[in-house]
Amino acid sequence: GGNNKTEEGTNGTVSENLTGSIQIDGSSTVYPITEAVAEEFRAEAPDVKVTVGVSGSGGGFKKFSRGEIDLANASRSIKPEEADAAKENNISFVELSVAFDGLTVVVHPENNWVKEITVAELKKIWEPAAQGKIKKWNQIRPEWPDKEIHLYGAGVESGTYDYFTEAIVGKSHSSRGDYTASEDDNVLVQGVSTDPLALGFFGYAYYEENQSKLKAVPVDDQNDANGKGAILPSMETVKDGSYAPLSRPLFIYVNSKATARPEVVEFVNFYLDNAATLSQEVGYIPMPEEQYKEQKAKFQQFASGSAKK
Amino acid sequence: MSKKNYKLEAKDLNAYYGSFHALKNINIAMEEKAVTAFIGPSGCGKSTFLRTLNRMNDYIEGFRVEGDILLDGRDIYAKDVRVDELRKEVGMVFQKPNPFPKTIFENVVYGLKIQGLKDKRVLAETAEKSLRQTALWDEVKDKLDKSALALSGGQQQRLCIARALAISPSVILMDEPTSALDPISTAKIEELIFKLKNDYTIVIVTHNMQQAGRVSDYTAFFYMGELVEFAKTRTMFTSPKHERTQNYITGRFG
Amino acid sequence: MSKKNYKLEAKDLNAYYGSFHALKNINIAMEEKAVTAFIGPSGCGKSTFLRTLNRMNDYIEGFRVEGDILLDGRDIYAKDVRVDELRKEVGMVFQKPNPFPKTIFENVVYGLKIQGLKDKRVLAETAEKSLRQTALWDEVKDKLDKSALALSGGQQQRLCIARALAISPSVILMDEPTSALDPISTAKIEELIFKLKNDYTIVIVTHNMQQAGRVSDYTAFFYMGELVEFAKTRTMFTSPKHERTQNYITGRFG
Amino acid sequence: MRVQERIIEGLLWLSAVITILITAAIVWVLLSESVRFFSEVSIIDFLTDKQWTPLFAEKHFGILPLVAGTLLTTAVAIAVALPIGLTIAVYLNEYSPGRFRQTIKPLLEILASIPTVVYGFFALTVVTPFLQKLIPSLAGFNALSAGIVMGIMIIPMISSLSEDAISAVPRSLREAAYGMGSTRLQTAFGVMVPAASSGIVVSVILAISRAVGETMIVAIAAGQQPRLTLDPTVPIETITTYIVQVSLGDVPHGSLEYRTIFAAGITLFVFTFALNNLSFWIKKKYQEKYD
Amino acid sequence: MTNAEKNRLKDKAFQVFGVFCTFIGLVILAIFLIDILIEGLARIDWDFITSLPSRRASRAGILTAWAGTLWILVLTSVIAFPLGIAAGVYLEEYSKKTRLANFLEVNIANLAGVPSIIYGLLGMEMFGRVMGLGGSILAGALTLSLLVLPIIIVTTREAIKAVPRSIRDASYALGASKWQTTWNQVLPASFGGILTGVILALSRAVGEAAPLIVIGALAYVPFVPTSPTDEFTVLPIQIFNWTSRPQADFLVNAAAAIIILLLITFILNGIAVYLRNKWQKRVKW
Ligand SMILES: Nc1ncnc2c1ncn2[C@@H]1O[C@H](COP(=O)(O)OP(=O)(O)OP(=O)(O)O)[C@@H](O)[C@H]1O
Ligand SMILES: Nc1ncnc2c1ncn2[C@@H]1O[C@H](COP(=O)(O)OP(=O)(O)OP(=O)(O)O)[C@@H](O)[C@H]1O
Ligand SMILES: [Mg+2]
Ligand SMILES: [Mg+2]
Ligand SMILES: O=P([O-])([O-])[O-]
Repeated sequence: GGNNKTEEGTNGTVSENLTGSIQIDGSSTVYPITEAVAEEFRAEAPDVKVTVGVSGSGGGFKKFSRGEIDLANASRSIKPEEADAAKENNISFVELSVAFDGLTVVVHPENNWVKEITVAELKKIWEPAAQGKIKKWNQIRPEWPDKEIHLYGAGVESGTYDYFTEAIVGKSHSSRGDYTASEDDNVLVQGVSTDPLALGFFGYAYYEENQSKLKAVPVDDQNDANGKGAILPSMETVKDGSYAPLSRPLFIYVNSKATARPEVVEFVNFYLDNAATLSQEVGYIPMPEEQYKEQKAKFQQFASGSAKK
Repeated sequence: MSKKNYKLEAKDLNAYYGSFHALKNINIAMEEKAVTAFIGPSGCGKSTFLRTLNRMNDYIEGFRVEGDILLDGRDIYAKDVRVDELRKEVGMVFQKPNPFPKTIFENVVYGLKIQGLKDKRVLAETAEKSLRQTALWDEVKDKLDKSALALSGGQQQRLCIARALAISPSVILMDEPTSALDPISTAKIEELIFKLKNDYTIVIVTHNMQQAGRVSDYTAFFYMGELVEFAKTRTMFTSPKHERTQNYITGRFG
Repeated sequence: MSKKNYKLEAKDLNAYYGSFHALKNINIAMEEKAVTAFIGPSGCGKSTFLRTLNRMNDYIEGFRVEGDILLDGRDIYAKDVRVDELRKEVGMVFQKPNPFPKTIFENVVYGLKIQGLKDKRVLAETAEKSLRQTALWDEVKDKLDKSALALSGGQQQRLCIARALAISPSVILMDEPTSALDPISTAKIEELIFKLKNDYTIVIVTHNMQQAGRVSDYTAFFYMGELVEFAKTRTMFTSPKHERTQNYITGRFG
Repeated sequence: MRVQERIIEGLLWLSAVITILITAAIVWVLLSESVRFFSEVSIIDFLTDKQWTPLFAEKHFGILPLVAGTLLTTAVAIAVALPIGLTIAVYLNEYSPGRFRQTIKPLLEILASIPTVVYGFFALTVVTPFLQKLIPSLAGFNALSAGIVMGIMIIPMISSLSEDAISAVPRSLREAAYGMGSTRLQTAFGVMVPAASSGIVVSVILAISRAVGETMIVAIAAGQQPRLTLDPTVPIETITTYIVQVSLGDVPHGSLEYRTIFAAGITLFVFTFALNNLSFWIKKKYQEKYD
Repeated sequence: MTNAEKNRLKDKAFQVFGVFCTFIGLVILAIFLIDILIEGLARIDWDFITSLPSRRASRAGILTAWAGTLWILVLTSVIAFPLGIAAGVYLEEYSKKTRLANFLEVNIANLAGVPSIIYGLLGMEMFGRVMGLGGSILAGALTLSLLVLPIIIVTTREAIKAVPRSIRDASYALGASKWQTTWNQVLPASFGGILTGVILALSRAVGEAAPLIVIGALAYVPFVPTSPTDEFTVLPIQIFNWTSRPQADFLVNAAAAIIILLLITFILNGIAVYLRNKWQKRVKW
């Protein structure tokens, strides 16, 4: 039952007699973390009804800026037009990062030629100009075989896609269109794991769970400040920032009006206290300890600030 | 005006199925408590006319009536006439047996039930009475709660007649009511018609010249949508005015 | 064995609808190129028996036959008999008109078409011939391509007869074929039956005693699922053996 | 009594009119957004451009690839479901014993009630690998698998509703056909099916509508690559896939990109409208009336 | 070979083909079911059915999901069936063949073709925003009602159409009003067909995920809804959510939830089939 405390126990104390309800919606990427937090929070404050929806970061922000929800899960930062919409409704907010997601470049396990790949090569593959032109492996590196390359990637509308294009091509939402896209990362896992000529990318958790069917490719950003040479994604390399540029932060957004309610404040604090353990548990990479402290301070300030208003 | 007490009158009646002119300028007056038979070759409009008498053709798309039909002097196609009440007044029995897919009992008492009658005893009594009138009681009394569809064609038709009688209308229209019946049942129905005309006005379509001769007081002969001749049955059968009637009655037609 | 050339014979025939025993130990032999009429009160099993003669009851769930029916000496319920061929041999006309929802022409030539006949001229000739035989040609010749459902009841039934004749079977079963017809068409059909029996064996169910008398050579009287009497029509109508037959024929039944 | 009749008729009328209100609401929702869309994108481009890349850097707003994808999966689905469904309907009605029919029909109806998410994964993980053995060049995401599975899903729509329509044909017609020496096949296709044609057409309309509007199966198994092709072995994208993709995804609401789903939606609407009117016309023209 | 032999051969061939077609559907169904049973059956226990959702596959349950599904089903039935059947009856029995009727008819056929996701958009705007129902059960049920309405209307009409004219004639001739004829004769006689439509409509509603996602049905609801204004989740969304998780254990959960979802459909279908057969037996002509 959900009332049991977890074996590891949770951090922070919550007043037992809290009531009320908290509505959360948004990113599917962030959902598992928030779900885990909500589940644990329920053990602490059983009378607070926390609900979590999945309507994508965009869908979440839409509801958020209308004031329909208290917290928005997001796998990207809010866009100016979304922020404007919130302002129109007299909603101010705070962005809190809660964990990292490492985008992983993968190939089929039988692929024995790709040992590593550079950001420049990834750009060559994925940029809009590649459309209809880069079709063979040896067009990327001459020593790679003269075989077709089959591309798999996140759906164009996902935060994952946004982030990947931003990081690799240099411009958000800018890539070739002739690849197999799916919103559902399991579908991509399925695609890559059955196609020896595949190259794809998706969230780290999906790679981690399917390591036997996939092969991750170390990525070299040719910037020694972030660690030398090509680096494989892992808990450590993402956490310490050496797996660059393909690790991205995940966020929750808190509505100013909601911070007037003690249960929301308690929940957000609880979230930041436990995000490290819980995010790892569901397949994401926690941020360093001090960053959580920073986020907590940021929230405290925001909450007291909006309380004064 | 007419001195006699006419139950049903048609005045300059024309009927159309879309553009097909099915009844042409019919003028007829049917006496109360008498049996009027409609005869004529297939397709001449007998059924059509019969069905205008209780407005059953209202539901056929494209069907249109001109002229008047008077029941007790009141136009049944007038605006303020309620078809459902008209039909309680003017009952009908059809050419093909059409029992409801319900029990025999439910079939007979249907007309009463929709009038709101609920008293079980009255319903049962009426059912028995109507079934006896149609000589069906002995055959079905043990299976009143069985489906009416399991009966044979003849039994079904008699059930339909019983069903019409149960609401005791003042006029009964019958469209070849015995064409699916054996002579015994037919004889019983004819007998019944004889009895009923003491209280009811009956209009019957029949192909059976003998039957028309036996049961009817008046006979109307239709041909191609026209009323060729209308007279006392005896008169018509013995000395028809028109040659066509004569030919038809004696079977020398065509 | 029988010296005569019997076209159709039933031997110790019993038929059941589920547990209902509809035909009881029927033994009858029908002569070739003769008309046999089945008479009897409603529900006595005439239709049931007629329909076992071309196995039309095969499709009724729970229906079961015991005993033999021989067509030209061969059991029609034998394993190697093909129902479709049997039915081409033994044509049928039903009690209620049942034209296909197709054109008049398509109705008449249906039987030929399903046999694979495609020659337009032959089809047209056969259609005309059959429609003439049923006295329908003049009425429908201008609307052969119109839907058969727009015809009146009587016209529909005649069309069904024409349809059955078009495949020239050797036996024709008719279940009250004229009960929906006017006297003129009836007379024509009776005439036709008269002509046809030179070439065909005809079995007809009828409620009309006069008709049985007029058209049939032999008459079989059924009562409650039993064959009470079977004899030359003249014999049966003048000196029936059984009192029941006598009562039925004279209408003193019940 | 009369008042009561009036009230009942009024209520019934109202229920019927509600369907118009729903349509009005749908059209309103679709129109209000797509009007703004078409103020930015020319309708000519929308209808003639052969590329659909509204979410990419180089934007093209040609709906044709999505329409082609939709037609392709629907065609495959109907090619599977119509012959099988109609055969089942005829078989159950004309050949099989009544008790068999009574068990088989509901069993088949289960096929229509399996959640489409499940079908999608079935198409992707079972059907596609199987077909790849037969057609080695078959892509991992393709219109063929999705269409076939969708076809299987809509079989019961056609088989059940057509069977109902056929069994509603009066028994006397069947008897007439058998009485003429028809085989069961001839009875079925010469008499019963034509007599039931209006019901059968309705069942097929419903099936096509379902196929055109089906989302999860195609979204999972047919790919998400708008492509103007009639080749069922490569990844494509349907209109519905596009809509669900965007509405589940990350596009900021109120943007031009977001409005594309309404433009796509209204296309789908117009498309089904035309289709339905066509079948309606066919039905009117060939419907046979019997009593 | 004679024509007759050819015809018989064709007849036989079709019979074989008919058996083949009938069983191909069933075989695929069997493959589905066996596949899912193998995967999910072991996961189903009392805890699975009575537990709240969780991040741990082994602890996650479907209590709120099936409760939400039942709520949605009941409310959708209550809203859509009377409305759909009433509209079908009006169109078939009452409306004259006017332009309005024609328009309505085409309109309904069109509604049947509108993809569910568009109903989701409509529901979100109309019920969620304008009526202020948000992501409540009521909003979900209203949305699904609109979705299944055309199916019910179309099948109701077809079923009513199959009732012979002569039955109506008989009733009218006994003085029955239009409504009495409809209520006492037409509806009972067509009930079997109407139920078939309802079965298809229900099974459609129970498997829908997309429109509910759009109107904002949730994935994580840690309480059982107690009123139509509560927020909710349903089994298909739970399944969809679980199948998109990286951890393979959740796929087992998804399979188990599918079994439960199918079970609910089977029970519903079973009731409807039972009723249908009962009616069909009584109504035969
Ligand atoms: N619903 C209809 N639509 C169009 N024409 C019709 C309709 N019903 C009957 N008719 C036509 O109207 C004419 C008269 O038909 P009606 O049924 O009144 O004839 P009838 O005298 O009763 O014939 P029968 O003795 O065969 O029953 C016929 O020519 C028939 O074809
Ligand atoms: N399908 C059926 N199922 C059960 N019983 C039936 C069925 N058809 C007929 N019967 C019964 O079998 C008996 C004989 O019916 P059949 O139709 O042969 O009578 P019939 O002599 O032709 O009567 P009619 O002159 O009224 O047509 C009747 O009692 C009838 O109720
Ligand atoms: Mg008539
Ligand atoms: Mg009979
Ligand atoms: O659901 P998203 O994380 O892709 O916005």
